[in-house]
Amino acid sequence: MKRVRAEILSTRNLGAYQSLTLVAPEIAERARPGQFVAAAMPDDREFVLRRHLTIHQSSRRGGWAGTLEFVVDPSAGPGTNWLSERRAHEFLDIVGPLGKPFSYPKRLTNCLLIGEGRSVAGLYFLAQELVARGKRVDMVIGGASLEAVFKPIEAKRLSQLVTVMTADGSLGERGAVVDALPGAVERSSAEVVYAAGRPALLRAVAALCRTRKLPAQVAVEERMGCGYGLCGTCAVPVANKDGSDWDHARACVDGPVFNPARVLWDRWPAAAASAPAPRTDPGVLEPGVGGS
Amino acid sequence: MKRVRAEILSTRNLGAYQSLTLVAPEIAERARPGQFVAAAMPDDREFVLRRHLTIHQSSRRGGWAGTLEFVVDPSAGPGTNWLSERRAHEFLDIVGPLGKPFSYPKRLTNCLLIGEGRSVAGLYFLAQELVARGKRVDMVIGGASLEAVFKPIEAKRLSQLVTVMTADGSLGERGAVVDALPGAVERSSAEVVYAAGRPALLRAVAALCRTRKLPAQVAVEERMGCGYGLCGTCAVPVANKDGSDWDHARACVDGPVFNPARVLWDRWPAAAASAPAPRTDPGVLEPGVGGS
Amino acid sequence: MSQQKRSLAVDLGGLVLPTPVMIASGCAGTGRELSGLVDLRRVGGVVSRTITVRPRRGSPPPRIAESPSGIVWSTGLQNPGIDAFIGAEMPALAKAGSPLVVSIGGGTLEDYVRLTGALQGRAEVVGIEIHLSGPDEEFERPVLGVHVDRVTEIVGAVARMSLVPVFAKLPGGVDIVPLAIAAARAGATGLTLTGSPPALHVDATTAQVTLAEAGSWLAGPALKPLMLRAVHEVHRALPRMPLIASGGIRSATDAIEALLVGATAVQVGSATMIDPTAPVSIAQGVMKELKARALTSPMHLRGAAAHAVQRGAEEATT
Amino acid sequence: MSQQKRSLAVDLGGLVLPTPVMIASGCAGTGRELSGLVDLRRVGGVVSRTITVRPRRGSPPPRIAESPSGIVWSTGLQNPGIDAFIGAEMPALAKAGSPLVVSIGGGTLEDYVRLTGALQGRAEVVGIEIHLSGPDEEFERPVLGVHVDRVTEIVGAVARMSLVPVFAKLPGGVDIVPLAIAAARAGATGLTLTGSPPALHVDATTAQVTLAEAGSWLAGPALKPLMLRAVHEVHRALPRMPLIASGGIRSATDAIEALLVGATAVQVGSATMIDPTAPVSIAQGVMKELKARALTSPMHLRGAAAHAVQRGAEEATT
Ligand SMILES: Cc1cc2nc3c(=O)[nH]c(=O)nc-3n(C[C@H](O)[C@H](O)[C@H](O)COP(=O)(O)OP(=O)(O)OC[C@H]3O[C@@H](n4cnc5c(N)ncnc54)[C@H](O)[C@@H]3O)c2cc1C
Ligand SMILES: Cc1cc2nc3c(=O)[nH]c(=O)nc-3n(C[C@H](O)[C@H](O)[C@H](O)COP(=O)(O)OP(=O)(O)OC[C@H]3O[C@@H](n4cnc5c(N)ncnc54)[C@H](O)[C@@H]3O)c2cc1C
Ligand SMILES: Cc1cc2nc3c(=O)[nH]c(=O)nc-3n(C[C@H](O)[C@H](O)[C@H](O)COP(=O)(O)O)c2cc1C
Ligand SMILES: Cc1cc2nc3c(=O)[nH]c(=O)nc-3n(C[C@H](O)[C@H](O)[C@H](O)COP(=O)(O)O)c2cc1C
Ligand code: FES
Ligand code: FES
Repeated sequence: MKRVRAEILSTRNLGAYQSLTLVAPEIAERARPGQFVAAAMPDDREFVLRRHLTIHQSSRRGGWAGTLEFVVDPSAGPGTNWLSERRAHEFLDIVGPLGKPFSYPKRLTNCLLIGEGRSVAGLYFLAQELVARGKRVDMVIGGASLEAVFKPIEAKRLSQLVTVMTADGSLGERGAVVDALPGAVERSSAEVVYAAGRPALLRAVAALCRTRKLPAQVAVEERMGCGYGLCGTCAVPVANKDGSDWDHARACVDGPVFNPARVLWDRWPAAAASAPAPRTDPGVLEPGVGGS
Repeated sequence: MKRVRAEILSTRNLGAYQSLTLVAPEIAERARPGQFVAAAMPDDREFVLRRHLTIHQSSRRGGWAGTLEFVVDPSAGPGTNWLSERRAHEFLDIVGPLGKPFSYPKRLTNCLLIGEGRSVAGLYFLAQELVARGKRVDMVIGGASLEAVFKPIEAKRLSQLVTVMTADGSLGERGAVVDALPGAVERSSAEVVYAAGRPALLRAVAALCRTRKLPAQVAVEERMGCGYGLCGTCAVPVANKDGSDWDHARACVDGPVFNPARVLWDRWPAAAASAPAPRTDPGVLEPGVGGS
Repeated sequence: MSQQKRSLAVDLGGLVLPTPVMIASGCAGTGRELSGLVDLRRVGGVVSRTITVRPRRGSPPPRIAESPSGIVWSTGLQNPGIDAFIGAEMPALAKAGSPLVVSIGGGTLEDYVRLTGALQGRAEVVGIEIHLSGPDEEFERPVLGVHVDRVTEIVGAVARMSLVPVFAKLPGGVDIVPLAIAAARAGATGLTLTGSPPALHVDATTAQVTLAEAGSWLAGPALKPLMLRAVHEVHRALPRMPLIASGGIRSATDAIEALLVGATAVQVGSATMIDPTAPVSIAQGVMKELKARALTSPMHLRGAAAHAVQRGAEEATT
Repeated sequence: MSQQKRSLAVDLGGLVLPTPVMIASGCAGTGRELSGLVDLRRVGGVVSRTITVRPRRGSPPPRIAESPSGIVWSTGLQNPGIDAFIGAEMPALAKAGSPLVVSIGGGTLEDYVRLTGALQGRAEVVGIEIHLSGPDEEFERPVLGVHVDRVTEIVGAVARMSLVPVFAKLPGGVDIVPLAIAAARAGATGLTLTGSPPALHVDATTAQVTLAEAGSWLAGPALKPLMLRAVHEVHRALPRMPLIASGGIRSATDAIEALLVGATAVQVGSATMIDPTAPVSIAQGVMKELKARALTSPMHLRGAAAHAVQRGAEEATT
């Protein structure tokens, strides 16, 4: 793990997202799929924590050697919005690579990669490494609409079978990624499953893999205070090896990649809860004592 | 007083200072010398109050009609620094014109204008209006060094006699503005004195004018929470008309222009105190109980 | 529900305000200033600066400095005293068009009694807010309202005398629930939560405490999470008590957060200083939110916050 | 004076630290993490996370959210319990190269007694910090350390048993001077001022209290003016008591401000999370300041803040 002042080499708009490529050889050389970096926010802002960003690309060789790419959703909040407004030749204070990466299957061949929205970005890095190791990669990706599906062409390039799901049907099939899982597992004759995204999706993946007895790895994005193990805020409830007990693991150093069979999804409120209720639903709000 | 979203027409570097010209006809039409505007800071910053800026120029007629100019010292702090980085075609949220302006002498003719650093900016607006009314203007201006003397050429253009003082002697005479006051009053046969700057300078002007029985007006820059009379934080100790009692006036609505003869300088700590002691002087600090 | 008319009006224990967004004490000028800056008929209510029995010149300048997302202020409660206030400032404030709550402050029980008496029967005054953060001159304690005994005594006296609703503004930066319970028992109509907590601004370069130290207080966005906790805890302890949230509110979202944890109305202080139209735009934002949620009153939001996670820490393992 | 060697070392009632800049409890990891990020030999001291008798799994996620210039956190004091801590985490923390202070927390007097006992004679531990912000299981009060009786009892017991200096970390968001006096009388070597005050984070969109409500606390720059006031007041009340400032310190200027109002050392929490080298760069900044002021020790800055304006508000006019 290194802390560097990294120059932005280039930025790109990709549908609903913005990608930033940095010159950061110290990090790029070590980065592996599933890992992330932590970017400092500028002085004088009222939001102070670093923002955590999954590594989308990291190049050790070739024309892009020593560069690192990540993708932000500018609409998420002030931090990602600030990052999305950075331009080439500006500098970022970056710590990385952070966290435990995905591991590659030794014997098994057929890999199914599942992700939603911008969380897919890290899976492409993984896909590339898997392909380089002679594995077969299939993918299920998706988003709210065409714009929110991250680089579908790249998914096609890297994998054999790609299933694209959009909530509004503007690309691929209409529906959520989770709806496509059983069919995709079937079609791809998956032997190993990788996933990244919201806890609810990861939980669905975990359930599917348990039923089908498929080994799986999921990358979580639990909120982090630091990213390097200092603060204990990035809790994920995880069983110990023999399943006799459990504790909160730290997503930043014990993860972000976990074996979903060991995650206690029922003890993770964000995974247990359904998606936030639509804002127009008055049922979310019970009238208080002052209510009529 | 109006609140407007004003476009920046142009910006200019002037020695140690930065000037911004805005398109703000609603404010420019009413603005008079001595008045100021209050500029909102951007969202998401940890400094939240508006910044107060003396009007340097305001044009009702001609090619610049409807524009307003102010000058900032980028080194003062985060707010003025942010303002100094603004560029043409950006917008500022501005309230103005604020405060009571300088009044012009009816009968008397010889005006002496005294200021330091960027505080001189407001005096040039005054000088211009005085000259337009057929008055004679002399000036004493100064700063730490050549760079910090605001527009000395403009001072020459607007006035008959100009005394320039710099702490390092890099322009005009070596010394502080306050040192030049007695001589300047003599030479200019001043009948009315105007001043702007730090309380310590204004206090010296007040003392001189009391001795010489000269009418005077001083523009103060006491720290402000709002700028339009809501919060009562911009206190200046002022005697009532017959001198029988005193109270804290609000610099933003009762000032910023005051009759120095009515200001209770001894009750104004910043005016009473000498300049902050040099940082290398260990005498400032009494060893605490833990000291050796 | 859709038949019912949607309205921003809120009922604070009998005091009905046109919107739940008021201007906080000390941030509303003396009556004339706001009129040019905001349409006061669209402001829920205005709280006067804190008025004392005798005139106070307040603290010497400077009186304001900044801290991260905060304002440190020390006016020393400058005010013309109750008589001059009633003679000039109060009529001007009332005429401006927004319901007027008068903030009263003192150092002795007698002060509060005299102030309440002086305001009795003044039609312009719709409510009294009791400032309790000043020094206690009788008990010689630095802050009067930090002690249950004094809160009980003073709030009780004012509540018994007053013909209009009485709101106790409890000090910030203290263990608040016991004080809230004391004020409620003593007869307060509602509570303003909270006053500015005690703060200090230091200038490292000159090695000086910048503002009057015994009277420096924190205001501004920095306070929001502290205010939310105070409102939440007091609402849980006193679910029927009307609460007015004060501290760090500058947007409709902030106001809604306060309502969700139990406030009936909110006060906007430093945000009004920065943007005098804030109390109106915040109310508009609340209205938009009511529409989006198909609710007809801000009071339907009150205390509706669900709890994402179970209360408190997990049981320890054994 | 110029003959004397300039040194950053400070003496906290017998505990000498190489620099006045420590890492605050809960922000220093478990021993191994910091080594790769900062040279711990240049850090004044490290306070462990708060350790309890039994292991605690802490609060469910999420545990962190942001507020204006602040962090709202709720780890629920997750820790492996004192035995596992002494077995693995403590040796790793001590080996990292910075003086180790262990933070202990509990809900009963017995908890604190057992924790102090377990640490007795451990050469790696240079001091004990007493966390007092948890719920009181014996008296069934939400926060143990808000009450003078309990501060006296618990600090007294730990101080009597401990062979190393004992620092009471007093809760934030409370009237602090009475508690500070109680802790001093009970035998604390020094005080850490203050713990994170109770806070709440609410998500208006989902109408949810985001973090575990009973255990959410505020940290970060927003706290600085509150911390400065607490240090200042306690230093005035107890001028000889060594004070460690905690809350909102992220720069050398912040640290110097704390020293000027009476701190002997400072702790850096959230700023370490954001920039692990902060404790070193802050110490370097303090050294630069000592040079600029021709002082030889940070302790010469202690309590040296002059007062720009007279104390408190002006007398009222009559
Ligand atoms: C390991 C990891 C990898 C990540 N990778 C990426 C990435 O590649 N690109 C990207 O845009 N974002 C990524 N995130 C999420 C990103 O760090 C957060 O969205 C970011 O902190 C939001 O910052 P903000 O200031 O834009 O919005 P905020 O205002 O801080 O947050 C906006 C909303 O997002 C939610 N949120 C806050 N933090 C997180 C979080 N850590 N994870 C999920 N939701 C959160 C909050 O509920 C809030 O309502 C990652 C997070 C983690 C932990
Ligand atoms: C009526 C009026 C007119 C002004 N006109 C101008 C102007 O034309 N150009 C300009 O650059 N500045 C002007 N100022 C001062 C300017 O508003 C402050 O310097 C500004 O608030 C500093 O903001 P900052 O964020 O840059 O620095 P801050 O960090 O806020 O302040 C920097 C330092 O300046 C001091 N300071 C803060 N506020 C004031 C103040 N109001 N007056 C004097 N010192 C202060 C503080 O002690 C602090 O140490 C004026 C102030 C007033 C009240
Ligand atoms: C300049 C200023 C003056 C204030 N004067 C008073 C006052 O006279 N009486 C009072 O009870 N509160 C006073 N307050 C506190 C506010 O009423 C409010 O409680 C506090 O500012 C927190 O709210 P905010 O974050 O919206 O500003 C004052 C605040 C400021 C900033
Ligand atoms: C994530 C996190 C965990 C913390 N854990 C503890 C803890 O276990 N014990 C404790 O006494 N304080 C704990 N604190 C409080 C800090 O020690 C410190 O007092 C507080 O963060 C304020 O300082 P800061 O503004 O420098 O962060 C924690 C703070 C944070 C942000
Ligand atoms: S984010 Fe701080 S320990 Fe994981
Ligand atoms: S600055 Fe607010 S009243 Fe003058």
